[in-house]
Amino acid sequence: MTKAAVFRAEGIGKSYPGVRANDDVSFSVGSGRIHALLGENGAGKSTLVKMIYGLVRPDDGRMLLNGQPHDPSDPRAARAAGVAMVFQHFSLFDALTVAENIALGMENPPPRRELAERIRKVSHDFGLPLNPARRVVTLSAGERQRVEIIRCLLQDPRLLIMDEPTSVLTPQEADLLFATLRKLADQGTAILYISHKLDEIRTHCDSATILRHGKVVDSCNPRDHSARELAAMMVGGEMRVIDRSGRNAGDVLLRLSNLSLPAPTAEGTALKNIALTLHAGEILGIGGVAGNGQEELLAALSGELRSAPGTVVLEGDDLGGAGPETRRKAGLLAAPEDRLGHAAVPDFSLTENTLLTAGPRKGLVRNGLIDNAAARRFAQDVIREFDVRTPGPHTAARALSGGNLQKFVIGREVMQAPRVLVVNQPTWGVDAGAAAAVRQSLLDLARSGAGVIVISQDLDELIELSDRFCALNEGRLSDPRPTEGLTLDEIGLMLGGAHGMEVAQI
Amino acid sequence: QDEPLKVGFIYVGPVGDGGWTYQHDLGRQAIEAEYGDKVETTFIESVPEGADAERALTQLALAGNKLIFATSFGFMDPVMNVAAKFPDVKFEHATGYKRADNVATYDARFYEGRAVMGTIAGHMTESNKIGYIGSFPIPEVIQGINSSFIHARKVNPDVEMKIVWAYSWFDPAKEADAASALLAEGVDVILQHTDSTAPLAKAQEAGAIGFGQASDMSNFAPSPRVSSIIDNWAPYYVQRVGAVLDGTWESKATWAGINEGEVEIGEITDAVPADVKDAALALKDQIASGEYHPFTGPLNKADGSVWLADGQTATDEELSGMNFYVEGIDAEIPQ
Amino acid sequence: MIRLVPRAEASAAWQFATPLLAVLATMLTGGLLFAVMGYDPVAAIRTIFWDPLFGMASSYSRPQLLVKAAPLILIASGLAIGFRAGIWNIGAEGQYIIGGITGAAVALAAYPSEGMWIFPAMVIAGAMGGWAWGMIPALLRNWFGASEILVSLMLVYVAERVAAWMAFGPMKNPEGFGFPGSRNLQQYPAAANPELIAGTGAHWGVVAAAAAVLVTWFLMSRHIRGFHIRAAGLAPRAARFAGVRPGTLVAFCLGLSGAFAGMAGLFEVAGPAGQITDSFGSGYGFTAIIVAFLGRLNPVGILLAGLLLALTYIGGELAQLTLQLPAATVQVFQGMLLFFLLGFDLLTRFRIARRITA
Amino acid sequence: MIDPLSVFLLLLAAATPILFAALGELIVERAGVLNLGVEGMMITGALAGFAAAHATGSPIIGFVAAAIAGAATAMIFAALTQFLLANQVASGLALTLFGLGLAALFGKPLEGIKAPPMTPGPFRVNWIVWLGLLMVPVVWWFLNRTRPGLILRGVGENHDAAHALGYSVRGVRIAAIGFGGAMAGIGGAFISIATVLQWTEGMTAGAGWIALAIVVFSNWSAPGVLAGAWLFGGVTVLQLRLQAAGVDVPVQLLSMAPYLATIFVLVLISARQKYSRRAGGTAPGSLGQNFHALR
Ligand SMILES: Nc1ncnc2c1ncn2[C@@H]1O[C@H](COP(=O)(O)OP(=O)(O)OP(=O)(O)O)[C@@H](O)[C@H]1O
Ligand SMILES: Nc1ncnc2c1ncn2[C@@H]1O[C@H](COP(=O)(O)OP(=O)(O)OP(=O)(O)O)[C@@H](O)[C@H]1O
Ligand SMILES: [Mg+2]
Ligand SMILES: [Mg+2]
Repeated sequence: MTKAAVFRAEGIGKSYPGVRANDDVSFSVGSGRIHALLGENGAGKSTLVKMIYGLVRPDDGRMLLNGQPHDPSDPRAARAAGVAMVFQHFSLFDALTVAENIALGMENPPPRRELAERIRKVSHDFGLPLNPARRVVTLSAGERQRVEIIRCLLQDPRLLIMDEPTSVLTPQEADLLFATLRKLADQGTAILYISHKLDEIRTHCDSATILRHGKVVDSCNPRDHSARELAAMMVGGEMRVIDRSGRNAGDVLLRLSNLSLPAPTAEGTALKNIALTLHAGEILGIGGVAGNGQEELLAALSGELRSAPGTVVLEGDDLGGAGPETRRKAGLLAAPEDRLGHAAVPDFSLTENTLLTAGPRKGLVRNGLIDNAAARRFAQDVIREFDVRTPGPHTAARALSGGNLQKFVIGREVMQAPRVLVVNQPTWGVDAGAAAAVRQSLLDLARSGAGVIVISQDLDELIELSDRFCALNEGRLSDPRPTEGLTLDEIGLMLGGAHGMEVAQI
Repeated sequence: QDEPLKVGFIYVGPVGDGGWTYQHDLGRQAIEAEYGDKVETTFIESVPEGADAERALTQLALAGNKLIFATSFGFMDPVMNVAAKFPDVKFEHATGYKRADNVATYDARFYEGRAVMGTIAGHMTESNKIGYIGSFPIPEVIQGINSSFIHARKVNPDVEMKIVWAYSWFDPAKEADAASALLAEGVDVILQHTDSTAPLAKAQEAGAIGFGQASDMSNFAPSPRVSSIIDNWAPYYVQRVGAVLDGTWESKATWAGINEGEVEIGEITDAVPADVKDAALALKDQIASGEYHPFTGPLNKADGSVWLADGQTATDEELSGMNFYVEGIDAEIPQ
Repeated sequence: MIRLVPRAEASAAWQFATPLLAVLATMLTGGLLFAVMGYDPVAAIRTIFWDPLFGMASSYSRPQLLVKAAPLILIASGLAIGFRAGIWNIGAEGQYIIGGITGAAVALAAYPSEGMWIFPAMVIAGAMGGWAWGMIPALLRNWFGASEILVSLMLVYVAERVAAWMAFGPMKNPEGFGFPGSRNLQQYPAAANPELIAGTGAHWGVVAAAAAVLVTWFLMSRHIRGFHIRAAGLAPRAARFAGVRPGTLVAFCLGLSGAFAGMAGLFEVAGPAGQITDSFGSGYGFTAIIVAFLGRLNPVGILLAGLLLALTYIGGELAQLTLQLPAATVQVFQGMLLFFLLGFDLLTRFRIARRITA
Repeated sequence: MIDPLSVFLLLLAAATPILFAALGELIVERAGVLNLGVEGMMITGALAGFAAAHATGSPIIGFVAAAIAGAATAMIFAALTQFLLANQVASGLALTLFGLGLAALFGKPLEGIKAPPMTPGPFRVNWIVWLGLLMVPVVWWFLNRTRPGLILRGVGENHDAAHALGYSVRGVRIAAIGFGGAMAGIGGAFISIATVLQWTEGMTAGAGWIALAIVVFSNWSAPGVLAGAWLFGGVTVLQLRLQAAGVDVPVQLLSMAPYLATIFVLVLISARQKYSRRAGGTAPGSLGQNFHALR
């Protein structure tokens, strides 16, 4: 079981103004092992791996790679030493081709033709086919992930770091990824793996180090623990149990019929003949591989994209041609997946961010005039009710951690008492504690008689929350099925035909 | 010893434009050279026409200048406005037509010099095509085109004139392009009523000739610059300052030419054959002595109608509003 | 080692301090430059910054500050709104020219009738002219995705040619002896925009500039539309999510800034400038871009920046007059002022900190 | 009646100053920086180039000096935007103002002097014109076929990602800004040394702004820049050529033609992109945004 440690951290510390992001962190990763880093949002995981990759210099401690001192001055030095990394947020260049993106991530890329050849070969060998000449903008999230991974693989890394790589992947894509990682590990590479998906870690990782507030609080073999136990280690206390009780399906609230829209952008997906009904007190889950029309469906519901009259009807109100404001007034609210830049303006304060959606329903805007005091009060209410950890409503949205901003965004919509709330990826990149809170708030909203549509790629989440389930595939929505009794395999079948899936089998 | 007489100037361009404003500034320097301590001159350069001109004029007046030269047509209304507010300050406005008790106007008969240029051009052209780069279609420029054409035709009946409007007084790149266009059309002599040396530079490349404009542009002598038409404001300025000093200044319209030295013909270089040079100088002398008027009939307008009968000369009124080409110029004045 | 640490919120104290610092630094370096060029630096600085306000002829130059600043402030107020939304109208100069032309056209068509309606109609026509010229890049962007930066800039050159065409052709003063240029509207009482109170410099354009500052301040800080504009500039998708239609916003911003610029042109042609000439555009539209940035795209800042720039213009003229400083020094000076302001601006957004070391 | 070859030879020269400046700005913008100070850098180059050519009698040295002066002016912009993180639009405008003023001041002693002669190149077309044409494939090759070019595009496309991969965003951008300044300087010097043969204040007369427009027009590609410069130069030359030929044309309208043509073609290109749904090919992703890395 014990193989030689490829990487070892000893007493690593790093301070940011006002934050001790890492404090006396020590751990090691052995050759051929997949080692998990666990921790809440802001626990210091990303900071730690950035130090290994040379993006950030540690304040204290030392690192060893293959027994040699490891103190990279920049990522190129780290790459030269055999470290490769896939970032939490994609670090890809949209307008460049796959080959160019990969070339940028390598120290000494071969000439163009040879590089393209190697990309084809390696991607084929690992079952991750890629066309080197495609521009990255045209790729789906899963394909982008492949670009990042191939970029690492081509360098034969000794240590491969993956910071939340699966948050945008389908289960099948995630499985594919783990198969790839396992292959790599078998070739002797050490892998450092960060994820908030505890089940995934339990099934695939060999060991884990748990961080809390920048300190190592525990280490374990995740296979020996339940997800609940792992979560408890992370937060240092018991996890809240999700309460699904007390909901009854009532009258039809929202009816979509014949909703068709052309793709809004060159990379977008057209919506084709979408039809569904949503009842009061019901949560409808919509699954599917990213890039199959999720964003477009949310936009068509929020009013960012307008459709023909009669396609969107809320409690008898025809909202098809209405814009976001009218829809909000009528009670149809939405929370898009991209927190920074879509659901919130990064440089605005939280107070200002309430004005983005809550103006009409909360009386923050009257006759076009902004009531700043009311907006601040509402922001404070959201912060308090949803346990948003922030100095106060004057803080800029970008200064919040992902999980806290997500709680704020969901809270802002939920506290407007919508008739129908549509959310996309409500717990993307959010730690277990915050995710539980967000899910509970959606259940509570439904219990109060509202309808909720949850669009997600996290099937566990959909099964946990929704009463009925349907799949979105290339802009088409399947017929809904009651979630009760539905198995993961059956869901996989519903999602079947999603692009890339067939070739994805190894 | 009295306080020196303060004399102010406002210029439309920078004194370093090497053309229009540069020549006015030479005139200012001539005043200082002539009167020494008795005068004190100041100038404000690059003053846009309109409101800024009015302010610059007012500030000159407030600063105690008793004689102010405004050296661009566009300063006309500002001069009239400011002059009304400062009755004891005397104003001189170049190229305009509005006067008051304390506002005089002055201009130069550039068309006299153009007649000499036209004569040289008519002789020198081998392709019988002369190019003319115009700035804006205003009477002053049209006078120049007509005058040079008439005199080129006179010595060479086969001459044609090609006209290009640059719509700028000073845009070297544009002027260069205009010159190139003319050269490509087969022109081998270029006259210009724009201020940069770019047309001369282009002429040099193509082995054509041209003339200095506003200033001597003697850098390009002996060829392509074979002569030049020079605005020399010094005599007028010196005289008008003198008039203020001895109390004889009065408002009037002055339109001076070769005779008064206001329009100078720059040295005619050896690139021009001696007989041509003599012919040109003879014409110059005839104009200077008043023996000959460059616009003497018989002359028809381009539309064929009679303008001046045989022996009749154009009046100043006709000239200052000139808006037609003479017969033989095959073009339209843009409107 | 020194490094920069971003501030959570822009520092209010530094926002006031940096412009002062910038002016001081400009004075210092400018003084140095003057000394090198052989001028008395103290006299030069005093002439540029002090004399227009408090010097001998200041009773004349102080009102002139308003005359010079008004069009800058009016145009910059409109531009700043678009800039906040990420819509780059750099063709205000063209909108200014066209506004002047359309406004003057009303007056020239009405000439010589006297009527109370003439001046208001001119204001409307000027605003509409600028609006229409601004709508060209807006529509081309909305319909075809053409860059408004390029289109609005190209339209400046087109507008300049239109002005020349008007001055030489359709609008030429029939009593002007064939010389280019329209009638002088100052001499046509029904159309003139004279000083409202003698000796103050305040004409209707100054009033409009003041109103523009108030209106834009209100719009940007109190009205939801201003909120949407700011949101669109910072995060376009979020703005769309909030209900902003990008095309409408583009049309609104370009139209509004065009209308402001057009009005500025009208007030200028009916007042200080007096007539349409081939050189009617005098660079206000471009300088206003600088004013907008110097004022941090903030209405009150723009008011101060417009006055400051007017001061350097008028002080620069004075310095030419009294010290024979070349006109180009004013340009150098304004450039330096902007450099320093931009440089010091760093302090409002970042803190200087010593590197934390173990 | 008007022979196309002659128009073409004319437009070659007419397009050269804007071609140089626009190729330089292309590199700057591909690195994600918007420098509106092209006019300021051109005029500095025009003056410095002229001064050096006059002092040494060698136009070649003049062009080298112009490149250095243009790059040096650009460094002010680089310092402001890359170190002091100042707004790029405003910094560029300030640079234009400053450059025009400074050149006018320092140019005073050089007024009225003639530049040394240049020996013409092949087809009696100036060597610099040929150099400009050569720079088009060079810039294209650099951007699309070399690793530094790839890094530069990466930096312009997504500076956060480039930083995360260990590339020096600031270093790349400063180098690009310097190159842009040098090219603008050469473009300006072409006007003073090769076209007008004299120094005069304000002699670039707006060429820098046209160059900026052409970069947008080119859709950020080197061949596009050439097309834009030729189109602009071509329409300018053609309208003058039509006038010279005495063709009865509405001159007023024709003088607007280069600008209207630029707008027209831009609209065509934009519309094709918008409606053909072809992905990519628009402005660099990080254009105009400043980058500040935290360590
Ligand atoms: N550049 C920075 N400047 C200041 N503080 C920072 C910086 N980067 C991270 N931090 C802070 O350091 C702490 C650790 O952040 P880090 O990104 O490592 O967390 P994480 O465990 O990766 O969280 P998540 O699960 O949300 O990705 C947080 O409090 C964060 O706000
Ligand atoms: N270093 C490289 N490795 C692999 N492929 C490359 C590399 N550089 C370019 N390619 C790809 O080769 C193909 C041709 O590239 P090319 O440079 O011609 O693109 P382009 O878009 O036409 O360039 P431009 O925008 O300058 O016109 C493209 O698919 C490009 O992405
Ligand atoms: Mg992280
Ligand atoms: Mg390409």
